[in-house]
Amino acid sequence: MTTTYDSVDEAVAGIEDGSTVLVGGFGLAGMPFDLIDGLIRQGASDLTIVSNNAGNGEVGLAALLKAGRVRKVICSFPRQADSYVFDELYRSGKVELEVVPQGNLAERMRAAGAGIGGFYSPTAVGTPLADGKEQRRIDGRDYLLEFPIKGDYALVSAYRADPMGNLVYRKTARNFGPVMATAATTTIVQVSERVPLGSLDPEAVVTPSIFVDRVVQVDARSYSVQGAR
Amino acid sequence: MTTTYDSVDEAVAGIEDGSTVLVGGFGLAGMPFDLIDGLIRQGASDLTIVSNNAGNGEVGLAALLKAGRVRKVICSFPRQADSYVFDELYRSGKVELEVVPQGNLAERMRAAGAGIGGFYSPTAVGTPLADGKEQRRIDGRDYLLEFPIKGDYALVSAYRADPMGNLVYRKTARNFGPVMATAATTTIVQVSERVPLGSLDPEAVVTPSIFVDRVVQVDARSYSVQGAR
Amino acid sequence: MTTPATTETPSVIEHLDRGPLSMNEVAGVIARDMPAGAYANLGIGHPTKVADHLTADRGVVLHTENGMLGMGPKAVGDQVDPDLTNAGKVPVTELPGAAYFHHADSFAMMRGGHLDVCVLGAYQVSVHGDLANWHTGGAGDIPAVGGAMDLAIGAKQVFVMMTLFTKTGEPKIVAECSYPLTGVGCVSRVYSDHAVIEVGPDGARLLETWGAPAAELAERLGLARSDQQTHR
Amino acid sequence: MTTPATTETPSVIEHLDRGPLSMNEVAGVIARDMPAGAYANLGIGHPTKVADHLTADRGVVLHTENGMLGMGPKAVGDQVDPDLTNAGKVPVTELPGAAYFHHADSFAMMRGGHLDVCVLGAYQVSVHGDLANWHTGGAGDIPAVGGAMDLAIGAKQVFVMMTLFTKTGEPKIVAECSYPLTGVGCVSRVYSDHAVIEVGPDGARLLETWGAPAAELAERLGLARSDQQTHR
Repeated sequence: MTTTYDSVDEAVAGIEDGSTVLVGGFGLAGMPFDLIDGLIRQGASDLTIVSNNAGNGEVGLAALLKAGRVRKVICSFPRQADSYVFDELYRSGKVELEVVPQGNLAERMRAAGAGIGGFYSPTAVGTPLADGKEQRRIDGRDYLLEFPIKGDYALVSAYRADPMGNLVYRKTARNFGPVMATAATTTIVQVSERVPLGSLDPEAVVTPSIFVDRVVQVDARSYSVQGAR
Repeated sequence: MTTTYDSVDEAVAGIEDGSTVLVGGFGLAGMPFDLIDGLIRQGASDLTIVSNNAGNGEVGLAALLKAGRVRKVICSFPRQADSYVFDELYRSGKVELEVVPQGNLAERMRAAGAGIGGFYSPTAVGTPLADGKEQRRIDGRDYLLEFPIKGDYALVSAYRADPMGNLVYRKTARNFGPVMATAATTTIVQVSERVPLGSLDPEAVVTPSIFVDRVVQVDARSYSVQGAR
Repeated sequence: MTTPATTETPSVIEHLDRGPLSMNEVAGVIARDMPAGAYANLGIGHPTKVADHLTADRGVVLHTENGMLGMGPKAVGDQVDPDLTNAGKVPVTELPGAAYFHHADSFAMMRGGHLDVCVLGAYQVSVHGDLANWHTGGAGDIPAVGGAMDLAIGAKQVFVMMTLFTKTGEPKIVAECSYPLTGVGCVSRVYSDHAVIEVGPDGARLLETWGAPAAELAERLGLARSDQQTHR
Repeated sequence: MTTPATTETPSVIEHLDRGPLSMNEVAGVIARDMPAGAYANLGIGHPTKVADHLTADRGVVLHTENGMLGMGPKAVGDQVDPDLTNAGKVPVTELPGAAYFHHADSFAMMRGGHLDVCVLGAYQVSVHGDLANWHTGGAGDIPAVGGAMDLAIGAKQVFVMMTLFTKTGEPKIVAECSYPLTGVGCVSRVYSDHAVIEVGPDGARLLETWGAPAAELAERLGLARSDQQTHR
């Protein structure tokens, strides 16, 4: 059942030390900045963060990293022009890194949400990222066995939510959000708008309410300003 | 690239004997009756049909079966109140049957469309449908290894198509259509309406045009009458 | 009148002032026990009757595996739309807040353990929660599983709704299922005309009875009388 | 002026009236060779320039792996929307007939072989189509693969766009990649400033050259001169 909160701090309450937290967004689009800021205030540490990137500048995930709350990052692309916070922590051995090809990252979370115990992916066969993975030839092609990535929490940014917790997204800000929402025990969503029950087209709901535990509305402007950097 | 045809017969042209054909629909909802009738006229035989059911009365798949064109049926639920055509062919050994749990059926086609070589499903563990399947314990739970089901053709019924071949569906008539569209080499779609480019909401497209090869518009009334039986 | 049993079965509730429940009444008991706000799948046939007993204030959201959350009551008259049916292919309606999705997403939702409750019919349920509901195993029978095996392993809790005895009086709660299995150790509770019975790793336990004391039903079912927890 | 070579390399086209191509001109050649109506992914960086050379009548539909088909040109001025970027996080626009989808669906589309062409940059490509474009293998380098490995194995054809030689003049078409691999045998063609080169199971073959005859380039690349099909 979905609960709607009035403040970000209530929405992120209770995240335990040592949790695995799935964080949506691709670059800045769809990045749940308000929830990450709430998580920093909330104080949980020793976190494993699963996200496509490892932070930009000193905001969002970079700020969480800088605050020393992250034990491990699982992502596809940590290195960016302004990922210096992560870079320094990684080089000094203060954060672990598991690099996962972007499609395997998405599919492993999809598997967690879909009750799939593992799957054979053709991605990364014959590359250094195949090291330690089980390889199998199926129907003449080689595949690697990949296992689910399940989150204790998912932090997702969506566009609109109805009172039940049904979600829609905006353009490419959708990216990892719908997948992460299925893959976490508790899914926490920040939205730009809350809309009345019945105002979302049932044919166009992207994340059905069953995947959503907590919703909080945030100031659309702040998200937009961040995203436009 | 998607081609729009003026007639059902053109849309189903070229289906070879021995093809595997994925046929959408759940009961009557989303059943591509016009394309199946076209397939019967087209004459391909020795077909493997993948669909949730095995025909009702003497229309659609039942008519295809009755015409002797089907070698094998892969489905979750062949037995229905009015599935006497299939029942008789099966009991007399004239058609093969592979029964697949409905969720595995959908996921195996999804795997075919998604380039997944195989996946571990918890469904059917410890049941007669596990016979001959590889079992594996992952993280304390038992799973069966399931392989993709790929179609040479998919016959799908959708609601609206734009000129590029983007599709939307109506209510629970969506069912297997979007999955089958991804899983076949050639996807053939009957639609009730063709709409101008730009009139489908990009946020609400269910099957992007990349999965659609051929589109034909059919008389909405005939579909509706069939469905209301 | 409700008589809490106090002797051998400390927690069982015995309704002795009436006979066994009708299947419609069983549906009412399941509805009573459905957690508020639950996401539930009611399968096909008898279990779909549970919906008739769920009032809106309970906030239970119904899933149908052919691709919908927020399913409403059966469609009547002009509401009938051939594009909107439940898993039993019966025309239904749509409630505000509904969402449609395709079959792979629908079964991912089930297999991934997101549904709170699923209600299924059964031929047999073992005391340890094994379920047999898809195939009689008869030589001439055409096998047809539908979504039963996916439903059995998917929901957080699987409730079975069935008569407790066959027409010839044989218990349908058994030590080991003789019919082909649908799922192993997947059922948590059986709701029947005579009793609600918890099943699982620790065996079967009577929770509530109608028309007969727990001790008598335990005897007929072959459950140990001392605590109803162990099958003889 | 185009001079079809007729001696040792029957099918190679030599453009000897000019120097090597700029990367922008390479993008134009890739656009020229893009099949009409193709679904294509242009990765990030240099390859995205191919879009500037694709006219609408070609009907090429662009995919970006962060969840969109029907991507339009880069956004300028008021078009900039922080919710709409390409895979390089550059603001872009939306064309009529576009569709959005989530990351798992987007990569399923790629992995499933539905894209006709993908254009990627590279450090090295082997004559047999092995690709190295994600990691220099340097000890201090932070590994970052992004979608490169998924793209490499996903499209029906993978085109590489790169300079043919490093800044120090070393060929980037090699017998075996010395950098860590992105994918094995996945590249079908290399588009470079000096030449278009087919690679694959039969080795490398020059298809078209700019600024130098095929024989001279083959020599610099260490390809056998007789037919350019075998690496020495």
